[in-house]
Amino acid sequence: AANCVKGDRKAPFTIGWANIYSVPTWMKQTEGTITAEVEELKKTGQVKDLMITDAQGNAQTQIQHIQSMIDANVDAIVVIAGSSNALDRVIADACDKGIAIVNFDSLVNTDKVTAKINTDSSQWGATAAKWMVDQLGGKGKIIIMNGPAGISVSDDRRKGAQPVLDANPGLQVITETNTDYNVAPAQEAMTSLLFANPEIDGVLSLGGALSAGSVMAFDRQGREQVPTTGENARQFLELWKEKGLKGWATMQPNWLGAFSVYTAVQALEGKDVKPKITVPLPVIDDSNVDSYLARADKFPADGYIYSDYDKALFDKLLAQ
Amino acid sequence: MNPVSTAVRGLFRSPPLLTFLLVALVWLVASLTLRGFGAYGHLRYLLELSAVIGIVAAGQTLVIIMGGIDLSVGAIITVTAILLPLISPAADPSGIVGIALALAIATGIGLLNGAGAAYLRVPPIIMTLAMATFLQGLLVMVAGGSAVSVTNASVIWLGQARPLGIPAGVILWIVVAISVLLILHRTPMGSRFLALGANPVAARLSGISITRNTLVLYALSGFFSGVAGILILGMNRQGYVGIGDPYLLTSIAAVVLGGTSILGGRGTYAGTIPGAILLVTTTALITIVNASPGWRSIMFGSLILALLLISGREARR
Amino acid sequence: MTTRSISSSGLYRAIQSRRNRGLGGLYIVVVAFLLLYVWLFPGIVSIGGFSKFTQNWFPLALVTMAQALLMLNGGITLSVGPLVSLGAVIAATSMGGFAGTWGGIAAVAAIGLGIGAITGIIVAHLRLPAIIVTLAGSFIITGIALLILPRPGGFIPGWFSDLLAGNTPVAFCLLLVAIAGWKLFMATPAGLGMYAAGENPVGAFRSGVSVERVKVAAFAISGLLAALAGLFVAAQTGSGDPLIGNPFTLNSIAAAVLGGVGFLGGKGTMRGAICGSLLLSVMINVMFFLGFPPVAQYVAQGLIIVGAVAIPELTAQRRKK
Amino acid sequence: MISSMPLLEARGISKGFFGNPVLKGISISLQPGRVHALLGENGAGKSTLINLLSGALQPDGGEIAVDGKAVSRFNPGAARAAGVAVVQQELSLASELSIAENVGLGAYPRRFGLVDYKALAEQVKTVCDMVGLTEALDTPVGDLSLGRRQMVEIAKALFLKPRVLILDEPTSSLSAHEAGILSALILKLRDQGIALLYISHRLNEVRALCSHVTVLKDGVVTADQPLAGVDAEGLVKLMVGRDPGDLFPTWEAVLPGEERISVTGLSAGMVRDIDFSARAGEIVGIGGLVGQGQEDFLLGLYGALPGSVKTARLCERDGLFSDVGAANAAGLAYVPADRKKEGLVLPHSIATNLLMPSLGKLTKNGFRDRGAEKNTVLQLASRLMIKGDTGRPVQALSGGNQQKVALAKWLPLDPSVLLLNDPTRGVDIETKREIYLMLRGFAAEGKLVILLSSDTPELVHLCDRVLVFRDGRTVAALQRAEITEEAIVGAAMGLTSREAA
Ligand SMILES: Nc1ncnc2c1ncn2[C@@H]1O[C@H](COP(=O)(O)OP(=O)(O)OP(=O)(O)O)[C@@H](O)[C@H]1O
Ligand SMILES: Nc1ncnc2c1ncn2[C@@H]1O[C@H](COP(=O)(O)OP(=O)(O)OP(=O)(O)O)[C@@H](O)[C@H]1O
Ligand SMILES: [Mg+2]
Ligand SMILES: [Mg+2]
Repeated sequence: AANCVKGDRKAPFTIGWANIYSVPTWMKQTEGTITAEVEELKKTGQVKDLMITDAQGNAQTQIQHIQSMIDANVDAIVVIAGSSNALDRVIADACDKGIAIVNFDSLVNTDKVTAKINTDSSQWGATAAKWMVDQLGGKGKIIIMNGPAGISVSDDRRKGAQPVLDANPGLQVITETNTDYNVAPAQEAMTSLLFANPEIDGVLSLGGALSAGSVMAFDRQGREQVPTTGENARQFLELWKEKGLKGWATMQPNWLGAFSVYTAVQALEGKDVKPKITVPLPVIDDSNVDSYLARADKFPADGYIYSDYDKALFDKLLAQ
Repeated sequence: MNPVSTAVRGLFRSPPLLTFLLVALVWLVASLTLRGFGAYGHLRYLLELSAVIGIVAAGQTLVIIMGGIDLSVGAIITVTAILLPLISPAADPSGIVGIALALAIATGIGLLNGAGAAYLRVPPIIMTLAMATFLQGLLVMVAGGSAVSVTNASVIWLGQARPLGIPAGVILWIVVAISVLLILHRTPMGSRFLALGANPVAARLSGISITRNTLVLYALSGFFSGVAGILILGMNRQGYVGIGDPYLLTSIAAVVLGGTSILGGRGTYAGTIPGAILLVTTTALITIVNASPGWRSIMFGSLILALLLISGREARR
Repeated sequence: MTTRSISSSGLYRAIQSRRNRGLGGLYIVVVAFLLLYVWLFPGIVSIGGFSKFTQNWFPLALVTMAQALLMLNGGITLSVGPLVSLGAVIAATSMGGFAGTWGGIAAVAAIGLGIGAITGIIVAHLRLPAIIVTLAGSFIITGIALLILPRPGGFIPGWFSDLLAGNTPVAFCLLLVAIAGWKLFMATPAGLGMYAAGENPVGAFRSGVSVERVKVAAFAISGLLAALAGLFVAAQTGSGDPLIGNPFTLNSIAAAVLGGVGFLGGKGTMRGAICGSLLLSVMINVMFFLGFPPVAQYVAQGLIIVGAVAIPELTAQRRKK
Repeated sequence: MISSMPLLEARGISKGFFGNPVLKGISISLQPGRVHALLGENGAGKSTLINLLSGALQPDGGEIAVDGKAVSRFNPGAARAAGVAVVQQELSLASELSIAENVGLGAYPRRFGLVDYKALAEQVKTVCDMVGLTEALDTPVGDLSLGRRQMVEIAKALFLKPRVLILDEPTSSLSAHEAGILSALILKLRDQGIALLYISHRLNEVRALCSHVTVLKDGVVTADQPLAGVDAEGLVKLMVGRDPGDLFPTWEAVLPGEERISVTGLSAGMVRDIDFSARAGEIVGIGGLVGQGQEDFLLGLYGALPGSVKTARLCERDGLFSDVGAANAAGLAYVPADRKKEGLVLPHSIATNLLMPSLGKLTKNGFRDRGAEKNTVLQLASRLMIKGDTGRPVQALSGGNQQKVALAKWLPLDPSVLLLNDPTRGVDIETKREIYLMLRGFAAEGKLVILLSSDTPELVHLCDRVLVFRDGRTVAALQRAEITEEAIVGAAMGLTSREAA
């Protein structure tokens, strides 16, 4: 049977969703896929209840929430970690109690979980950097935009890019920034960099709304757009089309949430679940960006246009 | 003592002037040493960014002068930026109605803060913190917490236009600055704020109503946060949750850097203006420097401390 | 006119019981929440349940003490959060390596005391406003934490984690020790001098209290408490994280003010502040067990915080009339 | 008199603030077993001199000597070590700490490094008994009235078992009874061989207690001589440099006018069920021991303390005022006793303070009218002889001058009812005369003045009638002919009791 799952837990199950912060749009959308999935599973009688907590960005509070979920003896806990290490002990405790733990997006360190589900952050950085090398023919000056300092995800993506940069010394990194994954601070930082650097050949943006902020900075300062990497943020994809820039994007699918719930229930029902499930990163480029934009209306203006998903996809991912 | 040295001394005893001099000095040194820093476009952009902080800090200055503090400015900015596109009626092409509605909401929130502080006797820090939490909840509910791109013509104009080469946001800031300075130093209301901040008991026994002035002040703070929210919305074309967060601490920092006492009763908006510019400039400087995030953070903190050493001495006992 | 009814030997106790004045409302609210919690989750009265609950409250209680201490002395600090992070980071990097567990503890304590004292010296002797010095300090301390540990990681010996954050109420006992330490401090001339200097620095100076030294001491102790909170967080999580402490800054201020500590110095009590932190902590658990969705959590949190201050205030006023 | 070795001396000491000299080469020497008076007008520099003698300020020139030896760095610690204790004019207490903790501050008895509360209680009890403080020792000082806090301040000085005791206007907020206790205490301490320096604007006290006087004027010593043979008028002459007139004005009782205040069953704070009425043109005195509800009575009338009445008619309005603004609008003004906490905004300028109540009146198109404001400030400053630049912060003024500002600020509103809570506290004799004249002038103009005073002679010489409070009620209502110090003190102590009118 799957990791952690023990005892006679019978359907319908109670699921705890320990969110770190529910307010950002990516989180809202992710929570949408979770509640939708739970509705589906309620219909089939597999799930009884979904308990949602919101730690308001405080890892310490998240520990408290997970402890409460253990106290309430939920059957499964689905969690995005507020810190890659901080939750290790409380999650191990939950695992020891036989609760199915499915951890996605921002991962914990401990292996005492039922499953960790994520895309490969390192590969994210590497692929983006490779694309940049190809675009610039291995030569040019680039700026790297990182997420906040001290966060594993932003660090992993950056580290993933490093070997590629090392292998291509022609690509010169002028400078790097760290900002929150938000448009306004990214735009501010990029604008200052634009004034300081008359020559910029590419922007290696490592996620979120950073790319949109960068493109807007170029646009407002009347600078010619340069090749820019990014994610499936609707705003970035729209700007990409509108400004006709050379773009590349990938996706951290919001349905990782739904998939995690699905996985938890599978594990509780006695299925064998692999402890580490890597969801492949799609590539969005000029060839398929239109197909994403065609569905843009269904997503919030500051949201992420994620790909479709269904049970078949989930089963395939579980079986891989 | 000769008049010149007296004048020079007076200048060094005036925190606002001193802070202005600091800004000028930092700009001068930076533009001589850093490529691209002194470009007109760059300075203009820095002023534009400062305008947002400056406008938020307008309300914050008044509130702090009266001995309070407003921790809900960030949340009010976000609420305004997210609600405005939703409530701008399509029938009004100018967009003025939407702006008026949004400002009314922002002012209303401020008024609620004031009512909590005045009638329920909740310390302002608690009241406004709770209000910020409350508004977060509201945002999660409204529109699923996500934004809509702005189509309101006036808002876009405000964020993008440059009449006579000066960004509209900066012009707005000038208007706000003049109004606040007038309120603070040329109307009875401003003197009442100062008196209440320095000694509420004496002020009350002199016939100055704590209740009424508290209401007015927090409403004003809400209003200015709303104005800033609209300006940010125009500059970004789109609001999102968290757009106002960076302005909470920066607004307070701008006020204190400008020489206003956090304990109330002493200070002026004339100091907050260079305080805001100084903060933005420092951030921009640190952005350009190529260093690891840890070192950048250390440099930023040290720079603020160093500037404070020059401008922020408190009077000796 | 009152007559002197207190025998001289009972003076300390009499003073202490007077200091509960005005806190009755808060006590009632906190006890109500605790009872509600027990009713919702009876498991709390077991050793394990109690241990876990108090462990989650403990770091907030410590940073609230760190904050209240300064507020009582007429200051404030915006760098408690980063100090917690730095404490955790130093613990997680030193314990596994050169210093060993005890060396790590000593390092955390020394750094907390040192940074606190330096801040205090800057504030007291250069006469700069505490709020902005500690704001600048928060950036510097965060930077140092990021340099030491650029991303979450490090190592804490398992036995140490189990000792502090296992299934025993060690954390609660440590809190009792901290409170006892505070009581002791407040029974020293320096402690009372700190209180007096907070409210009336000129008067205290004229009474022979060395106001500057007291302020530096307050900052140093406050830094120590914050860093030790970081040490505990490291033990509880088994690792260090350069950002984990950030939310503590605002929460510590909120807890202290909730507990009746004023901004102007010399007003309020440590017991009130600790109660405030307990309310903030138990509120989270109670809302969970009541099954509140996130929207309601935000809204209820706002209302509870306002209510906990407003209701006692309003009833006191009604009674006065 | 055989002069023995002085315990504490100032030798040619100078001090200025921001370049303005306040003391220019002052010398004074305090001998054991002598009560030394220090006199001077408001702002003469008395408190400044005391701050130098107690180490709270450092002199710009000259030196301080202890037992004949100059001390190089004389800070509060050194002063304490030398046995110098000061009762400050500006209270140095912490209101959240108890009486015992305040009294012992800076000199706690210790045991194992901790404050020894048992010993503290005993030692504090001794000094509290000496000054007649009967409150429980655990009472927070913030709960005490101004007068009681002053007694705590005195106890605090005694706690140090001083060799030199300096008292800066210790009686300015004390009732006659408390002042009596203090006088006896001072004489006792003198007989024990302590050197005392005594500052007061109440000259009869000075004559009763002191044997030597130093007078300050314009920063220099104008007299340093034994007091024997100098009468009160002589003292005043030493201070102001010319012959004094009568302190109290003579006046003819005028027929009181229409009724301005009439309340029945007023309860507010510690005041219970008071019936009271007063007419235009009267000065009604309020007396009694300190803290018997007099202040709450004024605050209740002023709308600053929530209260209840059976019936109330205040300046042609029914009911109590709901807030101070309404009371001001109806023509009431209030001058509080604690000018620092309740009367003034200390860090703000003299001008700002003077303008505070009338800000709303001096406007043009909604903006402040600078010209009108300037005129008003000039007028007020000259009327109350507030000297110097009105742009200075009011905290830089001497205590007496601060009091003048607290009173003067109301004049532009031209109030018809003045509620005065000890308005001459700490005011020098010249200004007192000025204020007394002004008060009688107000009455003559048809204003109603309600004068709460701890200085019984004021009540005797100024008032048309006097109410005496005890325990929140009026215990005596004395008419003009019946007002004597004995009658007031007697009623206050509960010796005689007469029905209130
Ligand atoms: N924010 C506050 N904090 C503490 N005490 C307050 C506060 N506001 C008012 N008070 C107290 O409330 C009472 C009345 O206050 P105040 O005089 O300001 O109200 P008001 O003038 O009646 O207001 P309004 O004119 O709006 O009715 C006083 O006891 C005052 O000390
Ligand atoms: N901290 C200060 N800053 C500036 N000026 C001051 C300060 N303290 C006192 N002064 C000035 O020094 C002079 C002497 O003041 P001081 O308080 O010694 O007078 P005083 O004789 O005690 O008067 P009073 O009888 O009114 O108490 C005054 O003119 C006062 O304005
Ligand atoms: Mg004086
Ligand atoms: Mg009212």
